[in-house]
Amino acid sequence: MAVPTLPSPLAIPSGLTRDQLLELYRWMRLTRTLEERLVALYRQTKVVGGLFRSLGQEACAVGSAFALERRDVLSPLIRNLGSMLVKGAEPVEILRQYMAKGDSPTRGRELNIHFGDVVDRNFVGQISHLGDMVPVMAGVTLTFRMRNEPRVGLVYVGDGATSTGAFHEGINFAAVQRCPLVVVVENNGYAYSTPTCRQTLAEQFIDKAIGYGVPGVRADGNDVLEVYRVTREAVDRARSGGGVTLLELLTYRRKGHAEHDNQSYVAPGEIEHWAAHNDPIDRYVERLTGEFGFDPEMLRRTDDEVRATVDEATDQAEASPPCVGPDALLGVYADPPAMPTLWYRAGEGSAVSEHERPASWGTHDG
Amino acid sequence: MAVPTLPSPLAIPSGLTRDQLLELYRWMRLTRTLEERLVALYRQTKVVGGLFRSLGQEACAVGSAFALERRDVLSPLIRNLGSMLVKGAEPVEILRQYMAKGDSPTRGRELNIHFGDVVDRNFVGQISHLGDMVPVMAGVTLTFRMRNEPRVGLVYVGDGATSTGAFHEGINFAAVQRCPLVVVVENNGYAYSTPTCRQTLAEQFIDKAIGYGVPGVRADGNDVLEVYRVTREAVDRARSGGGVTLLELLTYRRKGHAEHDNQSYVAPGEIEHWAAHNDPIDRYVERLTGEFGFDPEMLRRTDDEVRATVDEATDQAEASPPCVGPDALLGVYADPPAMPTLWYRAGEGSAVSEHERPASWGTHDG
Amino acid sequence: MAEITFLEAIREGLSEEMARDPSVFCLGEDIGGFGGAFKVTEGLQSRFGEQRVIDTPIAEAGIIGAAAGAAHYGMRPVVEMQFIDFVSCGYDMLTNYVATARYRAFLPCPIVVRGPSGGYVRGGPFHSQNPEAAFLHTPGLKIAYPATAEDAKGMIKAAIRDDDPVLFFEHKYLYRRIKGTMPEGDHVVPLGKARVAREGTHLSIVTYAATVWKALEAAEQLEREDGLSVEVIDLRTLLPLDDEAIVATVKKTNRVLVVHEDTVTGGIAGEITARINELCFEWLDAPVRRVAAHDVPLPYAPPLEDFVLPQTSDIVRASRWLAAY
Amino acid sequence: MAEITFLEAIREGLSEEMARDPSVFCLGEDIGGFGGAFKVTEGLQSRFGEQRVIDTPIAEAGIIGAAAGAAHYGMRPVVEMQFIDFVSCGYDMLTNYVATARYRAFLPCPIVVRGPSGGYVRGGPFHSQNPEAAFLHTPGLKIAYPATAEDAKGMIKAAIRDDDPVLFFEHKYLYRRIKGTMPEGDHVVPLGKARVAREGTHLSIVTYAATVWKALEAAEQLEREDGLSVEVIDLRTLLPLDDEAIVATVKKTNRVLVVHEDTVTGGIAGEITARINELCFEWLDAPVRRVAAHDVPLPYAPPLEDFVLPQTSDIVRASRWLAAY
Ligand SMILES: Cc1ncc(C[n+]2csc(CCOP(=O)(O)OP(=O)(O)O)c2C)c(N)n1
Ligand SMILES: Cc1ncc(C[n+]2csc(CCOP(=O)(O)OP(=O)(O)O)c2C)c(N)n1
Ligand SMILES: [Mg+2]
Ligand SMILES: [Mg+2]
Repeated sequence: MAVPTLPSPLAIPSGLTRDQLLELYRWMRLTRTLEERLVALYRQTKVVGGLFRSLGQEACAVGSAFALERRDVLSPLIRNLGSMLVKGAEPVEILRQYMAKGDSPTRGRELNIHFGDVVDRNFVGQISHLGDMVPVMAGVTLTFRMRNEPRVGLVYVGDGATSTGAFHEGINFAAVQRCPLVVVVENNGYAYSTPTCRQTLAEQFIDKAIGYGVPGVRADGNDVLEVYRVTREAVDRARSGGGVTLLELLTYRRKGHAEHDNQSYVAPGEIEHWAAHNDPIDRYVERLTGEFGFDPEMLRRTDDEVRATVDEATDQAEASPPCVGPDALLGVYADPPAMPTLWYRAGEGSAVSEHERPASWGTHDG
Repeated sequence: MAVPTLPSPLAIPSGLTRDQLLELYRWMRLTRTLEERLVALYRQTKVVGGLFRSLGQEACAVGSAFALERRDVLSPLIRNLGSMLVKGAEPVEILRQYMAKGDSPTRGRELNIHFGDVVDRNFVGQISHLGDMVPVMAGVTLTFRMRNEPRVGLVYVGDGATSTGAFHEGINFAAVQRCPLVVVVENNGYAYSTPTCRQTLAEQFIDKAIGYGVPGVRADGNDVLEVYRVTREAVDRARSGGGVTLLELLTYRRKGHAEHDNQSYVAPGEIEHWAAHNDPIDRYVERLTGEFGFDPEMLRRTDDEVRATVDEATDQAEASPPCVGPDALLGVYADPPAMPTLWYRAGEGSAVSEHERPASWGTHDG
Repeated sequence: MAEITFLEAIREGLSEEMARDPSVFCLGEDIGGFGGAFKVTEGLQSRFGEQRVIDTPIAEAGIIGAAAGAAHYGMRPVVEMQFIDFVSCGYDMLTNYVATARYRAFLPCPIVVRGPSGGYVRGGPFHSQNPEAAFLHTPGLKIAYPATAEDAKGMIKAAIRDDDPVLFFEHKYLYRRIKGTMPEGDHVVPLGKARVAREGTHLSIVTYAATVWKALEAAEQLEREDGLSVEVIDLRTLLPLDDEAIVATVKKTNRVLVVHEDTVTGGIAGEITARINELCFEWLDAPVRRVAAHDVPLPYAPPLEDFVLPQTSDIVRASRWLAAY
Repeated sequence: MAEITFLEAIREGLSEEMARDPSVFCLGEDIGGFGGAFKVTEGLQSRFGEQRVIDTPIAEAGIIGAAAGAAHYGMRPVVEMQFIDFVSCGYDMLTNYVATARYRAFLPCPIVVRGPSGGYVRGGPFHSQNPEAAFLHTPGLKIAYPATAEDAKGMIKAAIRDDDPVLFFEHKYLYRRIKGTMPEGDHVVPLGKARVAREGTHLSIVTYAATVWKALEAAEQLEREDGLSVEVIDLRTLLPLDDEAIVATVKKTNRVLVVHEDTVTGGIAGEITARINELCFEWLDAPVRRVAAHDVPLPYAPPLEDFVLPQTSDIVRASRWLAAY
């Protein structure tokens, strides 16, 4: 095996360290391995509900989230499992969510990766209604601007979600209020079965930037270092008072909208082409082992660690307890903390009164 | 008085005839005179509800609507009284609406100029919720495209209304569906008290056009001939399959949002400046009597005719009958044609059953 | 004739109406070549062409508004919400523009807004909703919510032919679980008429959609185990409500249980209770009682969803209480 | 202390809360220097600065969503709808994102969405609405609708301090017509508690907002002309409803008239009737009856609006019917 040549530090872009280069690899690998594990569990019918993949889009999620600090706030979508991992989400949390476990982050109320943590790790639980997270993140970052906190926010929208009124109202509000917000359009070519040409007549999504009076930057979404670079620039601009940036990351959705979708609407060979010639992990491995002189052995070791991590998380998640029916009545409001059981259920295992509302359940004071 | 020099036909822009030049003047004058009459009636408390002026914006409304044919569909807003007149709305209809008369176009259900006629004159009754007419007009024009009818639509939005999700969803839908629709942003500097700089960070509203993949054209909204020219171009493009155009007409709202608004938020002198130096009618009169050699006498005669028309319409409207309570229960649905009177009103002048639903009340067949 | 599913029945209704009337067309997200998230419109685009089965951008307010505009000019658009949960994005357009069009401006607005609704499918809070009650106090709208395959076909056809806007709810739990044999010929089920799903004499269960089937299950169990004769009324149309049918069953059994899947607070059962109160209070031998979902957003984990939603056993318990009253 | 109007009372409540708690801020259309379409926020920007009284673009979903985001990070935003009719544009954001935030993701979301509502002002179909019923089946929201100046101040303060999202309806007919003298000190009126607006023994009128005043008018007339003693309950909060207060008055008078300005079909009276049925059916000497608006979009012409909306004379007639039952 060729002796790796020590690269000159200059050769590493965006001032990243070698450890960070490896970290980026690890996050992408973890994303893919974890999703593959979810597929296995899905086939074993251990996953409740649909399974959403980000295969081939890992660089968008990982590279962009990597440009944020812990205090910064991320608003992920269904293709951004990788972003959540970078932001501190634990594999076991993801697995428990997908398996609807009683100790999952949402206690079984919400599905898949619809969960968040605004107290410590700073990512916000998404809802299904596309576009809605943009106004919400405008408000999060408005707060930082009002309180002069050097924190920024990053929100993703898909190519399809750009057609929603909520996206428009949110980015316009953020722009005019000069909120420290990065809006990332993750353009993966499809909205469910709908190709981008049926979603907009614009040639590129950054053409929308000028209409909001904000800078627009387009980048190769399958080049994790490029994604990091452009996002980092936008994040720095936001942090220094430069307001909103619209980023467009070009990538490709290699799996169906969800696991059940057979992608009948995709031109033959298209998926295979991207898999063979434009896989974000393959491309990054090439650069790591080539240009940056990483020992392939090192990457293999990382792969093994990742697999071990996922194995362990899987065992933990499988051992997790299921949800308990009456818990469903807790925490709709801070006050009252629980809803009463309906009259005809009297004495039918309604143990609501026994439950305490955990202090963490969405009150400011803790 | 200087003898007018006969102009060479070439001197008349956009292939307009001299009669049409005069017509444009007449529509602007009629708009202003009619609104002034409404102010008088408002002060006499004969107007029910608020009064909305288009003083200083008459060229936008008249010049753009003048580019449409009778078969084309117009969607006016509150500043587009002039457009409605051009499209065939009668002064007496406007007056009856404002006075909530029983024979007003909406039979007293809706206020001011919120009325339409899709059977013959082809303008659509607006609702208050800003932005909503854009998707509606996308659908109207989608129909023309589907049926291969050479008809186009024109919809207005204010500078403020461009911030709504409905505007975004509607223009994007129309663009991607290549609907024959002209979207006019009538930029009069304010949305109620909010200046444009608080509405968007974009430098101009046509900067939004590229984001929808459609042509954007900006024009002096107080030059009626220029408004006609750019609108006519957009209309021709739409009619010949060229799809959506976004027009921005620059003008200024010289009166408050409604008659009650004292415009405390306007910089001193701003209104006076526009009134003195950029009144669309004054500017047009100058060109008519100058460049186009119209005899001022002729214009004065037109003014007199207009005043006579408005006087007559006012007498008619004042003589119109008021609304009759029980009519309120008619025509919510085609079937049933009337809602029953509530139980405690039994025998309290509910004459609903006596009423027939006029065939014209919103059924295709008539 | 062969049995077809609830879902196929809707597709059959759509395609018959599109064949019958060239002004009928469909628009929605992914409804074209893909045939929609649940495949309700599968095959329609290849049969009727891209002009009449239109894939739209993700913009519920936009496409509902566009449908209204087309309807003003002689078309009869059928809009699909990928999940009915997303109709909330078109709430303004529906309640303010569409519902008032005829009344305020004499504009014809014959549109149908349809989509998969309802829970019992582990869909979580945003893919399981029953938003019907939110439109109940909107004069100008009609609301249809069929429970059988026969009604699904007959009512979608009636909805399309109706001269006013109709919200058409399709319970996704029923899509493939419920089958029926379609009557021959032009099978149209008029809106506004309820259906006696089961005759009975001791008490009445007034309900609609998926819980019709749970009510029938409960009725059988009550007959078997308690010798109770339970009448089940399937409302079918929620706006306008069929007062006659409601009053008839109350006068017959004098005991009423209203059952629905929506939350108990603010659900349609309140309106029904008020009407019974007004129209036949004297005939009541017991209070009208409600069986419905608990007042929480619908959670996703099976034990939670099962606990929140009304189950057959709940209807049985409530019926016993009512019969013994 | 001097009397102030209903509108001034709200302004006083807002400005006291902004002074007390730096996390409280206002956002909405034209609320800054202009002070809002009805001048509710007049003077607040000059007192608290542009950072805390923010003029927004015209984007109801956008500003409600932004308020939610700010609330997640420790703020207590108060959003003004220029007219409450425009809250329909934020319906998705409110019912799906805001209302479920705590339940689905343990996100704190203490926001207030307030604005002028209601008719009797010749505002027509889009400036007179009472959309409260559309939010009644949305667990996670609270709905406040005061009728007196004292409550307007005390309840806006309670709404701002509440840890959950509150819809706060301000009836524009009351803005300048109703006056009150504010109690000294930190005057907070807890949400969820109804008020006995008038004691009575023969029958009860359960109502809220503007019709509280019509009910009181009717009660006086009925006392004068018929010697009837009518109790009037002002619900004040519609979600959660004060069942105790409702049951108490039913048990006291045994006859109930529910009055509201919203349309009869789908209005909140249905829910109230159902609860009375469930909680104190045995105490009813007569059916619960409703006086409300006719089921049409609210027309603008005075004779039409007057005919559609419930009037004092309607309440009088209905009360006589109920008393004679
Ligand atoms: C308002 C709304 N309408 C419809 C849907 C249904 N839906 C879920 S995902 C999806 C496609 C999203 O495409 P895109 O925004 O490109 O994101 P991607 O899945 O490609 O990452 C649709 C239509 C939704 N979730 N929200
Ligand atoms: C969705 C919506 N939000 C708020 C309003 C209240 N409103 C009526 S007119 C207006 C300002 C409109 O400004 P612009 O669009 O510039 O039109 P202009 O009055 O200047 O012609 C506002 C905020 C409304 N009608 N609709
Ligand atoms: Mg996509
Ligand atoms: Mg303007």
